[in-house]
Amino acid sequence: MTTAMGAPADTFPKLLLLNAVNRASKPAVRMKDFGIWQTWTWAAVLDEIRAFALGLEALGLKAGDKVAIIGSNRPRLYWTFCAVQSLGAIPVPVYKDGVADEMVYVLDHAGVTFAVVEDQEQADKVLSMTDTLKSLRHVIYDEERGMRGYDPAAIHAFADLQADGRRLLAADPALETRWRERIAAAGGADLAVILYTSGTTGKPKGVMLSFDNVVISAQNGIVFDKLTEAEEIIAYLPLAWVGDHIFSYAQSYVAGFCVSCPESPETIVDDRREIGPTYFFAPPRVFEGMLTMTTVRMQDAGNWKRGMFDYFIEHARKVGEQILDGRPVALFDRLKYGLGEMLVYGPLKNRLGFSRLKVGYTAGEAIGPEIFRFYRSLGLNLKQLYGQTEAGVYVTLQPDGEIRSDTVGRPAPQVEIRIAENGEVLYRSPGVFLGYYKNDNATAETKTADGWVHSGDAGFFDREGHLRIIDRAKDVGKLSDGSLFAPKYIENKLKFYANIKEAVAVGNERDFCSVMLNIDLTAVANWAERNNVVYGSYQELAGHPQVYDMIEKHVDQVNRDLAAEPSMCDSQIRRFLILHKELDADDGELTRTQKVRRGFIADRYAPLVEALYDGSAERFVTTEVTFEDGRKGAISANVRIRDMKPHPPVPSAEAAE
Amino acid sequence: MFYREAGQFKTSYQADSAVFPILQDRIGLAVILAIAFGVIPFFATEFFVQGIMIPFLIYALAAIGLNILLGYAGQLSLGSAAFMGVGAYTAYKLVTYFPETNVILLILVSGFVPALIGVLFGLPSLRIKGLYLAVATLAAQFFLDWCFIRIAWLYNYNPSGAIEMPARQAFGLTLTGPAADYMLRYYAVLGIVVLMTWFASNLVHGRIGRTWMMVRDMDIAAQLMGVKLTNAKLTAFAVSSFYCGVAGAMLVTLYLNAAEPGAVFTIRQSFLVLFMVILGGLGSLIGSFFGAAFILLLPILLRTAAASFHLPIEVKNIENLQFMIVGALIILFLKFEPHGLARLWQVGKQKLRVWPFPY
Amino acid sequence: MLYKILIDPFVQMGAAPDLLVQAIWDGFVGGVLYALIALGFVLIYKASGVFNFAQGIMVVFAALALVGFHQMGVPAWIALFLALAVMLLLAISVERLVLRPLVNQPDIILLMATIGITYFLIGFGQLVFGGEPKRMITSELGIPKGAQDFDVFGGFVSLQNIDITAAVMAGIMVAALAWFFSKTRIGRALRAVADDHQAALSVGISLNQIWVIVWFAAGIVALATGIMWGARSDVSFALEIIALKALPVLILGGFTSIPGAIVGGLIIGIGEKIGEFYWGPLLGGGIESWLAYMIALVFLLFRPQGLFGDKIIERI
Amino acid sequence: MTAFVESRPMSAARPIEKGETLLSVDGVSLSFGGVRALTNVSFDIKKGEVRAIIGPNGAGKTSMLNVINGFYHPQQGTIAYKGQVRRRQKPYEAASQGIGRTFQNVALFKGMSTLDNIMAGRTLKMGVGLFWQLFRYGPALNEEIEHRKKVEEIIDFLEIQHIRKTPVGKLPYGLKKRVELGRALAMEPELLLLDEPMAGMNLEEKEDMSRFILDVREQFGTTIALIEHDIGVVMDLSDRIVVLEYGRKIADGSAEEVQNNQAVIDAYLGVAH
Repeated sequence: MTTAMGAPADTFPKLLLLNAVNRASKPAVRMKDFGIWQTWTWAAVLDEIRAFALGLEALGLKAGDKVAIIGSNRPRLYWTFCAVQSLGAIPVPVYKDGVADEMVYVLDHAGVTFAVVEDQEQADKVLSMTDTLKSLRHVIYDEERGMRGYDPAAIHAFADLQADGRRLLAADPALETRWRERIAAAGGADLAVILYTSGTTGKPKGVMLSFDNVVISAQNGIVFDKLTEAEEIIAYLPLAWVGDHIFSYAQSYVAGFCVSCPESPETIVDDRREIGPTYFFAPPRVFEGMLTMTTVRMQDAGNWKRGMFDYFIEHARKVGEQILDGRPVALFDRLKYGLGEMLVYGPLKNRLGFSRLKVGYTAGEAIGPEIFRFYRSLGLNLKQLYGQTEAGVYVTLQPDGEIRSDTVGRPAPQVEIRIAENGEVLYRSPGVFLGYYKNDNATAETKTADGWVHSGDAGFFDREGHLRIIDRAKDVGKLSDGSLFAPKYIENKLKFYANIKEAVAVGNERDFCSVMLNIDLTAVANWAERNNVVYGSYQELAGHPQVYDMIEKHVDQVNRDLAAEPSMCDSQIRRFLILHKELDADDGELTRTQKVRRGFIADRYAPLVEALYDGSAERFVTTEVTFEDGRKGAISANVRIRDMKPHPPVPSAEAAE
Repeated sequence: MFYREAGQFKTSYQADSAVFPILQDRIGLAVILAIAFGVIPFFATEFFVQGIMIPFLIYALAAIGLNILLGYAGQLSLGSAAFMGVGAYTAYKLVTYFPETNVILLILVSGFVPALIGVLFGLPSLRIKGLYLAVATLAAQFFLDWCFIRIAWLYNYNPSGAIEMPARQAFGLTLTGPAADYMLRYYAVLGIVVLMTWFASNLVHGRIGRTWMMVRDMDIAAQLMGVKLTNAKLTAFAVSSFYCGVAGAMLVTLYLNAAEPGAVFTIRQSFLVLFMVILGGLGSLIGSFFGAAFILLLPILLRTAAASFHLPIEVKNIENLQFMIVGALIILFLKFEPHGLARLWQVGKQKLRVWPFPY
Repeated sequence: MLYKILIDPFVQMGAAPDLLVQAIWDGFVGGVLYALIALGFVLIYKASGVFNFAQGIMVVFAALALVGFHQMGVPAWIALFLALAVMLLLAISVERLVLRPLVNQPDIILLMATIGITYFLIGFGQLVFGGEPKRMITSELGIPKGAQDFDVFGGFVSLQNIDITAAVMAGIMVAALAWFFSKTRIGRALRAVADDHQAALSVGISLNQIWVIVWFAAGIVALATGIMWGARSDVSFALEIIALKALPVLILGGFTSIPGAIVGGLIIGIGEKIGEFYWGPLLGGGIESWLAYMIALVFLLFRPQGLFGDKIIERI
Repeated sequence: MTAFVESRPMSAARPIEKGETLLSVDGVSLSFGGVRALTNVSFDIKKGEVRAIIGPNGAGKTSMLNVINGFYHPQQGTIAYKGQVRRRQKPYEAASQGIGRTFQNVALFKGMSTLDNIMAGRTLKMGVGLFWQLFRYGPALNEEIEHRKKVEEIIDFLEIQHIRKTPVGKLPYGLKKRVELGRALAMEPELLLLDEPMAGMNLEEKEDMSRFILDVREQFGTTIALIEHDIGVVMDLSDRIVVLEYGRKIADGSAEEVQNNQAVIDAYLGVAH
């Protein structure tokens, strides 16, 4: 990885220049627009980025300036990263569907001077914050629709800026030389990007990553999974998330593969199928969603077809993973699996868009083991990784052939890991961040002087040297009798059921464990239709006695599983309730990456938690909700609580299905 | 089930608007063509080629012709056989006058006369629609059929009133006349039908086909989009009659060798083609093939069934049964699947595409 | 040549008026039969909006049934009733199996369905009664034979008794239908159906019943037509082609008008006889097979709604 | 940063500059076999405006559009389009002069996909002949692709990408209306006639459609004449409003003027005549 001049390509602008030479006519980015996959080669991308960078410069963007990037996955927003970096300025991607308060905090904290936004909606959002954001000087938008009539002095079309850049370049060819010189002058140690973590508690923190952090991490991932420039990936995760930054931006530049951007949020599933990614990254939620969709759709299938589906899926469950891992499998089973591949697995993978998948990753939180195994049994090389923004993603990775659903793998290349005495995982690597932006206290709390980072997660290495993450270090607790209480473990078991969308377990320092559940509207509505359950609203469905009966069976099954594990036997669920509203990021109940904020929820639903432990059979509660447009309202409901009977401990380790 | 579309993405409009955008469909088509050109000639019996494949292809072309008019442009015609007849007699006259010319060329050229006459009888369609037009096309049927009997020039004053195909050549090979080799004929028919089906497919997928469908679906709106109904309908009549005409020309030159007066291009024949279109599928080219195959195979199947189950059915009653079955099927299809066998094919294909999910 | 076309035929007409009258009479009788087929058609079209292509084949089928029952040894009059029963059965089956499932479909679909019925009946009729031509049981039904000769313009014109009977029966049938439509409750309901389906329901008759009734009525007309026609020639499926002549009659008369059907039938019948007689030889004869359609075609271009039809106003 | 405060998007109701007269209807009367549909109606449509025609059921609104379209020919009166008085014009001629149209009861080509329906709107602008069409090659293919691009812009504009290849028969009503608007837009009309574009829509769909109509004018500079029953929508959208009742014009003017007109109030409250 060196430029023509022989210097290492340690920044993205340098990688761009390199790719524009070495892969000039290879596709770099695609977007489905106007009905077809519009494609830009690396040479074309260089031209676009250079024009935009020069336009930005003409508008007054200086080295060290912070540039907010707000919007969905579009080529121009990805180009903005590189254009901004080529000028020595720092891109700050922001979650686009964040509520205004959150966004204004980040933009203000980062002190952005420019904002590059997707469309009118985002532009309006930014414009509504101008009273607070004193440093903001210019807004640049990609989609021109509806943008007439805005002040042209402060608001610019992306294409217009590029046109400016091109005109300037035509007038003064030396501009390019100077631009290239500036790129050459930057180095790997420079600040590359600030990614704000959504944070389960407190205000978002700006993680400063250097070019080295990102480029070396990306390179390690590429080598680890033998990725090439021929990979196809689809970019659909938030730009502000480190995962997307590494997979859709950094690794594309380093490996030279093409990134495809979907046409619109409604068409992602179709677009993914069309592209057929070879390398795919998704949080467990996405895989859960696909499995739920599959289950729900198969319930509409005719009897024989569903029977065939279930039969072969059952067979895959038995031998699929062995075959994937190259372990010995009886010839007959192998043949049967081949038949299943023809009849079920192949078509299913095709529908999901995974026919060409070489390697897929899930990370962000633990995936339900059943879900994980389901995909792997189909022959998909799905793996887990454990990562953090502060680590430039990779902390551990699962090497091929050593895939377990309950571990996150071995330390990634160049990563050192140690377990603190309280069980917390600490790591040190070239990807480790520079520090939190304008927050030295937090930096000092997280990162030691010799470069070790506190992950905040509790875990241990098993006998094979794989890291197991139990939970957030501070979330692992104990029941009042002293036995272990790992809420996330229980929640994940519950969430395996398609009908259960979210679960929040409580029980720390209490006598027993209880859970609050969210039903999955798609799955349960479907179930309701088949069972002639009439309901008028989500709330009514959630409180329906028949729904409770159905969920009770799931909970009971989880208890049976827990009973089979000696350390978990005592934390069987004794009581549960179904929440009257969906947990929502807009209400602060979920993070932007859709993780439950357990502490917040416990406070917010304190009356319900109290009811779970005072023996009440039901409790009337009123909850404030935030609508999409920011207005607030309240909903109230009478929430019922069910008692469960714990199962006796099972001596055998074999958990029932 | 066999479809693996993941990863088949289009980066140009040309690819996106292709007639067969899915790779597996293109493979399927290639396989069918390979069988038609490469396998059937080497493994099929003379009866199969001469008695089934040749008439099947010819009638499929006629059905495509009527389908263009009825299925795409929405104009009902009960006179397809007459236009086939015009094509047949044109071909006969042409081979008489130009004995040395390539007979395949003459067959193709024969389509122009029916096209012209089709336009003539299509003129009423400018003022009348639907049911009324059906009656107008009957006028064509009876008038033209009468011409074939009464105008002696058409059958070269042959005292029997019949036309008998002389031996004619194309590329140095004898294709017509009783002595012609059936395999050569098969290739000639297959070549013409494949070529013309390809043309038809291009037409219906392009501007002209769209104009036809606009007239079919909502002629008022079509006018307000700037469609001249006159042009659209008359083009449909012309193209449709051209196709029927070429089919008719092939029928006498490459299949029957001869035509008795008033016996071939009758109203029954028109109905036969109409049924092929209805059962095969209105507005579908592949449906025209299905329809032709079905209508032609039905009597053979019935006979085989009667023979293999030793049913005491007389030959003439097999024909009667065939009438009844076709009649009943027409009604059943109109009720349950107005788009015919082609629709069943489409649904089946769609089922395979979304497999394992239900359609 | 122009002379031959434009003048000579009229000279002939003037020279032999008796032949002209004979031709008109022959055309008139043929026209009556066309009119009867068209009448059955109009009945169905008025009440159910179905363009019944099968009306012609119903004529053949009815006649075949009659002759067929007689051949099985059933006395003529009982065979007549049995044939009527067959037509009733047909009406019920058509309503059940064709009309009801296809309700609210476009006209053209219903037309194609009746072509389906046509084919079914051809197959079924031949299967049951045999395909060979049969003699109508004219005398058994008491239809007079022989002919009446009249002196006209110095020549003589021969009127077959059968033809006279046919004309009279046609007259009776039209009168009966007129009476049925205007005086009976069901008849009034049928007329209401043509205008407004809701109105018909309020009379207390279901649409399905009405369909059965009109198809049966059309079946009766078909039987009568079949007897008459069969008496003039043989009963065979060749009639099917001739029955299609009812279509140009309808174009002339309009699809919904009973008087239109009669007048249209007579015009076509007389027109094609005279055309064949005087102009046919110029063209080599046999122009009867298409002349009616050509007349209708020309007519369509100038008055698409027919002589008695309502003007079609296209609403957007 | 003061600049930002002033730079809000322009409000929908802001009147645009009055242009020259695009179409003028002068003393038009129309009857069907004695039934009067329109009686001596006169009004004009100016370039760039949104002109509404309102009135109770049977007031002759759709007949008025059909007259403008060339579908009906008035017995009396004249219609001048772009200053030219026209005589017995055919509908396709109106189309070729730049008059587009949607219908009260969606008149889409139901056997075709969304894409093909909108492509149908490009018919007038396409013309490669039969020869190249047979081969679907060369000019025919280039033409198809060139127009596909235009059509895709409209699909993008109307945000109907997800139904691009869906047969229109399967679409919900609101989307059908949107496709029909797209088909009319594909003609790149100068004058767009919309016959009840929001009939049968829910509030959200109406808002979307209103936004599209205003965007059409803003983006393409199209003059729009529309018939609509929802008075609220009409008042918000239109620059000027013609009110018809029993085929006669009873009022003409801005939303405010019309709202305060006694004859209009009577007509809408159903005062007996």
